[in-house]
Amino acid sequence: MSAARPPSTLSAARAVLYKELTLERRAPQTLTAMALFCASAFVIFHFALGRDAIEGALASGVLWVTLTLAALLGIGRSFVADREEGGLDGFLLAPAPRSALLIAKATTLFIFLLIVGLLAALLFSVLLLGPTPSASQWASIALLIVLADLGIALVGTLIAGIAIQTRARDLITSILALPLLIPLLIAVTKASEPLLSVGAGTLTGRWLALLGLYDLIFGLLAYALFDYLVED
Amino acid sequence: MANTEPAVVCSGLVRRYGERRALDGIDLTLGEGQTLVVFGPNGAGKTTLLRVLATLLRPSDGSASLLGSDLRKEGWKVRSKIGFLGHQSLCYGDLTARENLSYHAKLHGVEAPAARIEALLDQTKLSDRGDERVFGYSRGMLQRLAICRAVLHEPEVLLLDEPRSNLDPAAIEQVEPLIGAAAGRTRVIASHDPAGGLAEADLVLGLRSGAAILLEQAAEVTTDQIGELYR
Amino acid sequence: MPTTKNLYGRRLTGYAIATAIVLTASIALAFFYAPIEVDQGFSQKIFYIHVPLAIVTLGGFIFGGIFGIQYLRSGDTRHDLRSYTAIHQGLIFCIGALITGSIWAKAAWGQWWVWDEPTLVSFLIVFLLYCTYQPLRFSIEDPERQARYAAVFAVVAGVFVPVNFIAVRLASPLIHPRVLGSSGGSLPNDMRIAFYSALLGITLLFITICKYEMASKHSRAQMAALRRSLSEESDEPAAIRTAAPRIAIK
Amino acid sequence: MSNTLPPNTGYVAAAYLVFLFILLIYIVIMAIRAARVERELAELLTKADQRNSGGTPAETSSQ
Repeated sequence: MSAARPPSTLSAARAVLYKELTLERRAPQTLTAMALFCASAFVIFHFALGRDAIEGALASGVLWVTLTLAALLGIGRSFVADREEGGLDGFLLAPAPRSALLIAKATTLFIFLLIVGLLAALLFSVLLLGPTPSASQWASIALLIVLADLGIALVGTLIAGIAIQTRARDLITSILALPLLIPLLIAVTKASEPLLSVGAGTLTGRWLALLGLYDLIFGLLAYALFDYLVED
Repeated sequence: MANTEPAVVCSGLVRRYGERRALDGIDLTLGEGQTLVVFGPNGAGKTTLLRVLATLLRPSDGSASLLGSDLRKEGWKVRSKIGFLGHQSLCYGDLTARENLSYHAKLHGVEAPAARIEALLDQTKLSDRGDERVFGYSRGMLQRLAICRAVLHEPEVLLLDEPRSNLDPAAIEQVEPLIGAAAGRTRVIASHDPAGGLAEADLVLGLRSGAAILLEQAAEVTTDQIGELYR
Repeated sequence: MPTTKNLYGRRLTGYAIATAIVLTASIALAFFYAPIEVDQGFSQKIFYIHVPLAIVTLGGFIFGGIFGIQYLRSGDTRHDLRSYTAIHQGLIFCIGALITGSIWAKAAWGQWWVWDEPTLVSFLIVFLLYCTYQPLRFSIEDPERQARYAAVFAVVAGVFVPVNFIAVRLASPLIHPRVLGSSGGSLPNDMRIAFYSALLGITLLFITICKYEMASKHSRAQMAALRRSLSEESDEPAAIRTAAPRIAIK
Repeated sequence: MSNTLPPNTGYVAAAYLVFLFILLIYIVIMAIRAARVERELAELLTKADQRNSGGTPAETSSQ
């Protein structure tokens, strides 16, 4: 009777991703807020630190603290549109695999974080960064942003899935996300430190390995546990 | 069509919210193609019953099955055969009606979605405004769109929570072929309208505080009996 | 019907007695049997309380995660109660480990907090994460959902613990001579005996307290059920917001 | 052991005191619980008595 066949994980995920990106294009709130937050944070750091130019560990810390806090904004918004008119129920009613939602949401967050991360890194190099990174250093920074944003997107989606059903959504998001992201931040700040210093600093393998390990472990965890968060 | 297998079976169905029992031991059997109308005051458990049948809530105790599949264990098997219409439209305000329907069509894997969507929008007189964002819609338009969404994938079972709320008489007529008895679908309808609800029912269920206090063939029930439920 | 077989306090007395004996003996061993350590002197005695507290804390968190998995697989609320109790008590032991660790840092290095002691720093991070367990539970009203989300948290956090240790260890310069190797493998024999008995004592204490907690929660729930059955009026208790698992009395 | 205390005794004592203190807090918690259990049981016993004696709440409720 019905001319319908349940969609594959990939096609369902693509449908959700397309919907997410359309929504953000129509009402670009999340990306704008994240980018503005980064810019304001850099200005605040300029005055709070009393420095015109920073480098090394300090620069790495300022950049990544800013990006992490901006990521919290994105994580907090992740499921908001789905709450408003029951969009989450709409997904759950469909015969689509639940993991499609995780994949689509994490990809959306990943894309947002990449855009904001690259914009913020450029802005940071103009506003605050003392030394000028070489082309290969820029490539390394971009690689770090990709690896770190992947981890933040996976953990962030898991946390957003937990927080959406709680009363104090914003509070839960922040207090859960920050400690969970500490290992990732240790790795990425240590790895970017030489890249933001004077001289030809390069990437260290062990930090990349740690970032990769973090992404892998929390990716698998999110995949294994996400069903329990959306099913009822 | 002489299929005698029941479409909906609940036995001892319980759904708890914490200690509170929103559904307290519901037993019922509904044959294929029949219509069950659920009456009861607000908070009696109508919406909870529909959400359990729609696989959105898991039964806490007892069992519920739809088209032969136990909802607790194999709810995923029947999802493509359920059309659910709740209080919310399940549509995104920043998408147009067409985009919303095409999103749900993709999630349901509907074949030839564009033609199906156009047909539904025509039927509900939404075609002209189908490219407008949904947040500008009136409640009635939103309800028509939600009905389109619910029947988009030609479900075999319809779960309708007050489907005609916010609709004017003309609109009720438009959606009749989609959610009315004529389509031949098994239906579970939550209603506040004793006369109208009774008219389309084969079976009547009366709920109060989660318990079934009335379960009869519609022919045996009078509107007064239903009015009694709300006292 | 509750049977004596399913009581949470089963063998509680035995554990309590064993804890009293072993813990007293181990503290006596630490002070009167184990020799004064050469490098650190008398302050090394803190080792016999700090390290077992730390190890038992981690054990509690990991068991919290394991019970979390079991809850997710079975939906049996007994596992939720176990997971909750293990994490809750683990958090209290964690506070003990942090404070004793801080005192030890002061005694050994003259500062209340040292950032280049990776184990201590890891503990602080783990502590911060597990501190969110209670607020998370509290912010979810439906008990079934609360249990499910708490179990997801328990599993994620349980996996987080080792990842975090690796990350912090990699980031530390490792300049301190580590007499305090947590394995105890490099210890002289007499110190090792004192250490292992202390570890056993603290483990027994942890189990005793967990069993006591569960028995106490269960008896409260039984009491509430009794009250309901005696006061015929309504069997519907008022909705209470709480972080603790609710125990159904059949 | 000699008559003079070894150095750092205070810190060792403090560490063990922290442990003792946490245990003592537990005793406080247990005390509160025991008191509550006793009170609730007394209340329930009164109720059970009322029931068994055919329900004369006015006489027994003041207990």
